[in-house]
Amino acid sequence: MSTRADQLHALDDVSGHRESLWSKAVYKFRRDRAGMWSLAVVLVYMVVAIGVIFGWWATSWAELEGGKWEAPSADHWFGTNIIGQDIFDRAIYSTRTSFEVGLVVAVLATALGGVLGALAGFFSGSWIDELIIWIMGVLDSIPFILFVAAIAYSLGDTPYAMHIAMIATFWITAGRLIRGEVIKLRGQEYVEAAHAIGVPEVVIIFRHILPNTSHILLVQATITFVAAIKSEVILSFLGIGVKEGMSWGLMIAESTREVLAGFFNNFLAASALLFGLVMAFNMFSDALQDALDPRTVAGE
Amino acid sequence: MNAAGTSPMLQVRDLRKYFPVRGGLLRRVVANVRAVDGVSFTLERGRTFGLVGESGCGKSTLGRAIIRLHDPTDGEVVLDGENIANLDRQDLMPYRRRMQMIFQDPYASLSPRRTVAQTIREPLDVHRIGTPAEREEKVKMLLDVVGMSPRALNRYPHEFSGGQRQRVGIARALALNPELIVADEPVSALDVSVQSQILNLIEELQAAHDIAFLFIAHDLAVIQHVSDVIGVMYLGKLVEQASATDLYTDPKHPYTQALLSAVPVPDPKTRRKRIILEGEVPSPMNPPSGCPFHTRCPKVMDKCRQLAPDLERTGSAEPEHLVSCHLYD
Amino acid sequence: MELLQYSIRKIIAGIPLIIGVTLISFLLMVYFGPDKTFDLLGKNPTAEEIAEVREQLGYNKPFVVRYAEYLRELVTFDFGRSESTGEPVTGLLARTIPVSAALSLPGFILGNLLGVLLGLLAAFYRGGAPDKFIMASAAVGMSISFLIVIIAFQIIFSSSFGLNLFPVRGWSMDTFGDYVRYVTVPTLAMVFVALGYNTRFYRSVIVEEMNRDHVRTARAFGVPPAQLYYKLILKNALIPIITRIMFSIPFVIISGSLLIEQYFGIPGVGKATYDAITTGDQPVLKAVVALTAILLVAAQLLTDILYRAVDPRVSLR
Amino acid sequence: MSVSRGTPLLRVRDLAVEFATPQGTVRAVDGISFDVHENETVGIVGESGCGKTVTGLAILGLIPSPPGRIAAGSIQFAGRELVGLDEEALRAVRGSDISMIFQEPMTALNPVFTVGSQMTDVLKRHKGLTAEQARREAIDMLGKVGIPAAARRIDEYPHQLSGGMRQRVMIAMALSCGPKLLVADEPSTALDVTTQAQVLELINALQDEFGMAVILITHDLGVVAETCRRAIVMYCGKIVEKAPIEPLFDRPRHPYTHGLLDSIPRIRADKLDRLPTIEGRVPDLLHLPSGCRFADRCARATNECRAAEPDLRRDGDAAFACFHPWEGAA
Repeated sequence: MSTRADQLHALDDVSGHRESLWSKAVYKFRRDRAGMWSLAVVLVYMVVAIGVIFGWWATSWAELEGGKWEAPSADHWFGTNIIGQDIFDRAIYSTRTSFEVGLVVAVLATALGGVLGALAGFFSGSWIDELIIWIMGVLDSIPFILFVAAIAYSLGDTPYAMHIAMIATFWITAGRLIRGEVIKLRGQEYVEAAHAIGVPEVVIIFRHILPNTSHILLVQATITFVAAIKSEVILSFLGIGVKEGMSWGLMIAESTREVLAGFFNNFLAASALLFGLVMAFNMFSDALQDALDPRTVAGE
Repeated sequence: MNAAGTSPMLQVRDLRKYFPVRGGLLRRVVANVRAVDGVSFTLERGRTFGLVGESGCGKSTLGRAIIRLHDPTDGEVVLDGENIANLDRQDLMPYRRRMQMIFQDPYASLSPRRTVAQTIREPLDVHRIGTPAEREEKVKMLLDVVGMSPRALNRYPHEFSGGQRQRVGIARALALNPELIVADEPVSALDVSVQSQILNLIEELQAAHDIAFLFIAHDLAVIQHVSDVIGVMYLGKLVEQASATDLYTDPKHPYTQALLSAVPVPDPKTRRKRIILEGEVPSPMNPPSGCPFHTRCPKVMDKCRQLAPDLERTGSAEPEHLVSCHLYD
Repeated sequence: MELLQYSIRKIIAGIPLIIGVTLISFLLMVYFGPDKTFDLLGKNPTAEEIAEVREQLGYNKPFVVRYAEYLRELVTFDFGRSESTGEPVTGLLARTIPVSAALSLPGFILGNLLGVLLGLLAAFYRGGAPDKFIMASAAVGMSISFLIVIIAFQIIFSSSFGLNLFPVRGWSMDTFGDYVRYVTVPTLAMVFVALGYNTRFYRSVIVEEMNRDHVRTARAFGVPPAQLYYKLILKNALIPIITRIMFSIPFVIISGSLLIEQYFGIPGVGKATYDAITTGDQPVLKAVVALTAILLVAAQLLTDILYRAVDPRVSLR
Repeated sequence: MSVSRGTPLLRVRDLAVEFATPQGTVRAVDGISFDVHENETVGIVGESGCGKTVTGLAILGLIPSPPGRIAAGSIQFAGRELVGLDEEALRAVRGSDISMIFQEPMTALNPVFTVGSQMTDVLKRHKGLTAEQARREAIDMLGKVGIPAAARRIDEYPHQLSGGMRQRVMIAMALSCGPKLLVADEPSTALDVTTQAQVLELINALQDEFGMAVILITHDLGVVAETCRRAIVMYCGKIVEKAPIEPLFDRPRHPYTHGLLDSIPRIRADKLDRLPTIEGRVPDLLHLPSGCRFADRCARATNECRAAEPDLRRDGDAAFACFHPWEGAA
């Protein structure tokens, strides 16, 4: 046996590609110019948000520093609002709010969707699946804004009402995707092999199946991040979102009383920063999805 | 292991696996797909039983029902005197060590996010065999047995070719020193030039470790090459069973005859007369009455339409040659 | 006959959904909604007065009983009167739903039609300049918040700082001219916001269909591109398109566009519902939720029947 | 051999097809040349990734582009150059002069149109028939490929037919305009053994009736032996050997052909203990070895083989690309 085995050992080293799904994805992503640029922009926003958290800048967002509706100047880059607060500071401070809402909602909603979706998919056909599908169907059937408004309003006193409302609705998309993927993976032979060895079901779900859906979860998390940011703005605008602190939505709400009077600074500042972040994140998400698409990763 | 040394290692008795088809508002069972419909055979230690048939004949389901990846609907799977067909998860665990499976698709049969070492070790971990250090050693030894270098240990499946992955799959199956391995189309997804490597490996391991194989394939040439005894399946039933040489030289069942004559032979000088079967395989949801093959059989008789034949000895000299056909009543 | 049987089965199968939607919404209303007791009372109410109002509002009954009442109201479709305005709920819906539908439908239809067209165009020139341009525009469109679009369009089309062509806010359907004057800016905003998403979705559906084996077969038999796209591919792509459109319709009709109604001061059902949430007007909320659930079940049924018409593989059994 | 040595029906010269992948450009077909004469059946054999399917697609100008393109070479059909022809002219050829049938009968037909509508489309387009005539012709063709009750089945949808039936429909469609060349890409691989036999028999019978040439692309040497007159063996995008069937199977010259024929299990009375094997695996097109692409797996390989790529050498009717071939006729 040894001579033949030796030949084969020699051949092991010839085996060509060593890239995994992830290293191939990184390779592809780094060659995607739009993707890299968008990532850079997102990182800049992130640094801004971190700076706000640590109090490096935009600390005086709530202070009255000037007169009403001052034009942009060296002191106040975007001018001042109706009561003389610095619009630039307020817009910068809002970055933190957006990031915080986006991150919390994206991570928790995706995790929840992943776990429930995996359970439903793995036990598809059983009552667990029926129950989870029913919950998804029901939550999907309640008009989104009304649902969020209802929860946000009913939990009005807690600062996280909006987060909870968004998580409660945003997990469904991830849940559906993961359920479908798990149903597909569940029939794969390596899962059968695990059954044949006697691996317990819970271990099969979390060790053999769920890790193979991580690329879907990652992309879904970026999509949820964008959705959460956009929803936060609208909910804050409607008065059922951010209650303490500052947010682009609150700035836009403020600006509605100003734009018809011809003062656009508040509106433009909030809109531009919001647009920049959402656009960059959308592009980042697209590039990520392209890079992780197994159909193109296979490289056939 | 078994006190009665004469009894065969694996006995399958009248095994059935039906998949219910649900319909209507209340999701009642409206029909059954009779994937395996009363199959019996025995397999001796260290021997190979080849199971051949066309897609949808139930051969894969039969293999999976035997190693309990499916729960059989009815019938017995007797492993060394113990019927394991109805054991629950817990009681089944000791038997899981004794029977393993090799799968068809080398791209789907290994968990893509786990290294070769993790994959081969998993059975040892699950069954808590040896110390961690001993497990490491065993994994290395298994890799060597299937002809791979220890450098493969910390690599992921996608770094290997189909043939190499299949070797890893075989190493995983060997980890628990099983007495029975069900191999479901282990070479059909491989390139022609690699198939023979894997077939040889399987035969070497069988000889070295005295493992019994249930070898499932649609390719008659492959089956004939590896098997001691061959069973031909059609529509969930065994229609013929004979030794590998006997089945080839003297096929009895009209289906076996047609199947053999349909295989393209890589030799331009043998232009044989093919038996071309008419029609299609009937649905296993609604199998025909009488002999399942009567709708396509070139030698059909009135009797075949009403009465299902049993799998019985024929008058031929070979005592192990069984056929389920009224022609030989 | 087959169709009728199927419809009945589907409707019965939809009951758990209706129950789920109403149950969850009602739980939210009862346990988390605002307590209206003191809104209806004067200053310094007596204990009896409080008890009386609570009785009147049904607050003192057990949840199960109140939910059963809700279900009875649902079956008879009689939800009583609004607690805020005293207007019969059915009358309120009959007044506001047509407004919302008239407001949303033009934008919805245009948004989808243009989306399919642009999607086809992008898919046809896949990888080429038109594709890149359309998809980049879609990405920009998707990144602009609805809120910003509404405000910007109002400034551009309706204010003295812009074109000043349309009324700033309000609503009237008295004459067709009025309707057009009031509906144009909201419609433009809705099309603008939906178009990015729709184009992307339809393009991906069409591209997916383009990669199928039978498309290669068609090309191997010399089918010209026009026929390939408008006949062979589009018919296959109809299933996801139908799904997307049908499941949006109940929301288009019922919730309309809350944001638009709010911002332009349009008396549609979205605004009415939003007001009901903030004031805890349970009868209105109960009616809106029930209606949405029922319409969704109906949309599901209709979708399945449309599938059958489009795809021969789908059976109604 | 009755092969006419006049102008070939199809003349492929130095054809190269490239695909762009994220890791670099891959030559799926790398400078192949062969002829197909009228009425003959030529097999293209090889393992997955050897370029046989790509060759078939290239003949009809169906290389998906991007990422693929014909990088070099010429394909002449009945004296007319097909490479570089515009789409419209190619469309007139596809399905009428050259037809193709595919491996997957389950997905190759459009699921939402009836068999009849898909068939009459082709007839109306290429033969200019009216709807009425096309339908009659289609029913006639379905009868010829052995579909029972063709007049009824023509209005069925593909999902109502079994795999074997669908492949018959594909064949009927492919032959309906009387092509001079049929490219059959693994037409029977997805089918069961008994159905495979039916389909191969059918193609053979119809070839005689319609008088067309067939290129049969397959990985199955048995299928080639039973249906083809000549065969082309491909390995890693190159032709390693081409020859008439009998010498090819009797006395393969190239070590790859030789090893392949040795290693496949055959049904035989005397069971072999061990199959002879070809060691190693097919190299990745992105990481081809220098020199002969088979050298790493070849027992006969020398330093010469690893240094330079052998050209295709002609030997009578046959040709092979090897420095150290097996002996020819004894």
